[in-house]
Amino acid sequence: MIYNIPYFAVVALILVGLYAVIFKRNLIKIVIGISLIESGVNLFLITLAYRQDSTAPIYHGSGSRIMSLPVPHALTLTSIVIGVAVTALMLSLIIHLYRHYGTLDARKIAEEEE
Amino acid sequence: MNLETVITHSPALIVAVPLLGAFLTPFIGKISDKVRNVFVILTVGLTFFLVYLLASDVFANGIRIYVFGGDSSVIVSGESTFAIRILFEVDGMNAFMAIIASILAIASVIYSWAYMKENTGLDKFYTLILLLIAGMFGMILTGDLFNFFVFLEITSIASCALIAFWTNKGKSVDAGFKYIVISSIGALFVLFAIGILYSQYNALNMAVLANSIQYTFLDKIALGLLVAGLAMKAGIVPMHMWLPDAYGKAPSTVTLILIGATQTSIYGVLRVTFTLYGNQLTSTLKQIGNTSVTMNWILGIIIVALALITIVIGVLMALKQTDFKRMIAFAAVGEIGYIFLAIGSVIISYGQIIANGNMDLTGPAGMALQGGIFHIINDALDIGLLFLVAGAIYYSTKQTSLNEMGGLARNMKYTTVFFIIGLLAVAGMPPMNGFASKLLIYQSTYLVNPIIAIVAIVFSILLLAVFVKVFHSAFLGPKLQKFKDVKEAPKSMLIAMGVITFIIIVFGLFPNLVVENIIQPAAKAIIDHSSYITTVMGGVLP
Amino acid sequence: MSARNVVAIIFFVIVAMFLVFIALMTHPFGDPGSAEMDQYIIDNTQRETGADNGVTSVVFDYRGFDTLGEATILFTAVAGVILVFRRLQK
Amino acid sequence: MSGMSKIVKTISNIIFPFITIFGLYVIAHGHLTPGGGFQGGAIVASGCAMILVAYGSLWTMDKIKEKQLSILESLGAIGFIGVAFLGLIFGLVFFKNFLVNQDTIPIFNEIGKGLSNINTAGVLPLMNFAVGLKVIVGLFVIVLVMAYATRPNGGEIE
Repeated sequence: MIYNIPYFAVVALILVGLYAVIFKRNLIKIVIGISLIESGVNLFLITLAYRQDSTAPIYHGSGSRIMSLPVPHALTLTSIVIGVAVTALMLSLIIHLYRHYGTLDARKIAEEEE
Repeated sequence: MNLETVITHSPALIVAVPLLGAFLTPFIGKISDKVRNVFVILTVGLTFFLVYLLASDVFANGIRIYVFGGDSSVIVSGESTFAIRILFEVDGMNAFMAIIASILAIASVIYSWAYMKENTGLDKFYTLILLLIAGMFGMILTGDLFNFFVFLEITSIASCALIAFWTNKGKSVDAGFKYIVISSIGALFVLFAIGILYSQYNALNMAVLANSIQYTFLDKIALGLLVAGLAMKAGIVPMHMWLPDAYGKAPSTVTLILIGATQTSIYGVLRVTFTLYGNQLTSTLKQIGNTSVTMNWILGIIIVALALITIVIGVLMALKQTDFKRMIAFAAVGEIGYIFLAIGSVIISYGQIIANGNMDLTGPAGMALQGGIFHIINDALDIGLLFLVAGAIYYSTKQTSLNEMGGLARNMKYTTVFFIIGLLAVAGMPPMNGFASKLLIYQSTYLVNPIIAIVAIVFSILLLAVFVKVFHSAFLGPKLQKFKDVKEAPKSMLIAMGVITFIIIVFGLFPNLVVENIIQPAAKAIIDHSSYITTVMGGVLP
Repeated sequence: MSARNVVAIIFFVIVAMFLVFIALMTHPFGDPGSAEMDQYIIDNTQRETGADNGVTSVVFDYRGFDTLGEATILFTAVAGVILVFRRLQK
Repeated sequence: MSGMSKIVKTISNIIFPFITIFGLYVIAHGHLTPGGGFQGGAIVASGCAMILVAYGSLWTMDKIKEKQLSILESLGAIGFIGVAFLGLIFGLVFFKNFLVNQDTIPIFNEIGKGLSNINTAGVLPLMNFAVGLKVIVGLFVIVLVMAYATRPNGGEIE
């Protein structure tokens, strides 16, 4: 149980993000929510990599020790870059929406005609 | 370099060629617009040719594997077998989806030549189109779950930017934003599920995972997350709201490829349920008296219920739309419902197919599977053709509102013919391809529950009514004064529509030929998960 | 409270429940049950790829195709951002 | 966004080379130490973003156009996929690490033994450089375009 605390951090991050996405109307807050979910998932992946008393999977001088798993590190790296790309594109679209409608409220934008 | 070498490397090349084309487009664009357009069409044409080679080989000789950077698909060490490298595994289903994607891709780039001519930023537009095509092929061909996620994100990001192409219209930017929000949340669900599966089995390869899957509680949650995430991208009902906006506001040529991306998500659902979880899909959850509640039954019931709601909402919303493209988009929602209806009824009666170990496609479940898979390609072609017609009308008249149109048949003869064929095909009328697949779906769902089949038939007829109304108001009637100078669409657009129409008519005239040569291999491949696994594991199956 | 909110709250609660289940049932932190694939990579990264850094050997060699996709995603985002902010008139 | 005060500009000028060198070090030693193309690229791009903030987007856009940057980024991407294609030509499989474990081409062909021997790991350093170039330019161009487009009375780029 005590060893599962990192997973509860994951759950907390994802739930906070999901809350923002579902219940908030402000577009920027929705983007923040998605970034939070993403951080949660990244944290989950990186948590899976850890082994008790392990070092980073990099050979540096002395012989073999316990090393943490390298694949989740690689997956997290990929996932972080994907997150950057998604966030950049979403923010660009928000800039356009704000310029066009003068508001960041998702519901007001939905009510507008064209 | 002989043909055999090309076929061996074609799974990698099908993805790499559009990618290289996309990276080269900024350079080619410096020379001139015409050279760039020709370059893009040649790139997609080369991809089409490679898909043709690969598909004909796969249909003839069975599953093909391509391992990136290595020689063997798996490594056996001690008692465990695992796949370290990413590999592409192409079976009948993958080849079938690749055919759909390549047809849509080539039609789209030919259509773009004239349709997008008057816009700025075309270098980036073509770059993104090629990236979208590459992402679609990557999703289709890959045999690795995380790789699937990466290509899922490529398609999401590229299509989001393309949906928002006309940035002066606020609504199209809004549609792009909605799309990226929904699809990135869906993709994160998928990534989370991948993490769960990795944590238990220490594998990312689909075949290795399918071999070792135990069906623990975590696996069930992962299945739920995977199906939910992919269904979000496929546009099934609770999450369908992005689809009409995105389809309706994007340029028609983008919509055509978006349909392909949506179908690819549907393929993902099929692959996950039948291959990844195929071993244990019929496992019993709970025993109540004599009847046992099985996993596939619950999953199937949920999917069928959602599919029925999707059909109803799609068709009813299509009835009240006044915007041409938006109306077709709702019809597309309905059509996706038909595909999921077939998939759901296959999952319900999955036990019949795998009974006695022989892959029986003649029973109701087999028919539903064939109908569903056949409907995937028919939906792509029919809805795609209607969107191209809508795009042609928009190009000539700058109108999308149905109230403003009228009498277009006199000026746009070919377009009218294409529209008639498209509407008959979508509504599932006898001489067209839509009839062949919908008939299979009706027959099979009737055996599951007659009411489902009746609802499906009624709403299909309603769909016909919708489009007949459109046909009447937009194409027939007196020539309007404001449309007196309207010309027929340019040649490149007519060619693209003609290609799709030709395929629709061929499929409609010879449905048996298509079913025997393309659909049945795909259907067999998707339910035959054991040979999918054995091919990767090199025959070391326990 | 609108019907939409009720549905949203139900959805939220269900997801929360499943997430807590996941947190409770995943293997204990620091003790991955099976790690044959990763152990193979750790043992063979120097011999097969020549790299001391196991993560880089996974990123660029064993799962190099993922990295191509990742680089493509960044390329796509750049193209998308430039497309969105382009000048609309010729 | 116009530039900031003279103090900020001077400090940025002084720090920028150090950030760049550190980023390039991280890229070059990607196969030996923690880091690699993405991480080092992000470091260099953050240095470029600092210059952008200090001098303002107008000044930066005047010095370097996003079109040139876009071409540079394509070059990085082509370099990466080009190495993968070279694997197809020399190693008979896409993404084959064809430089390691051979003696004909003496570049990066040795096997790592720990203790930072940079001449190891085959195509990995080449891919690190290609990705590094791509990430530097890619992240910088995103920041540049967004900053330029959100300036008070601006809107579009060319």
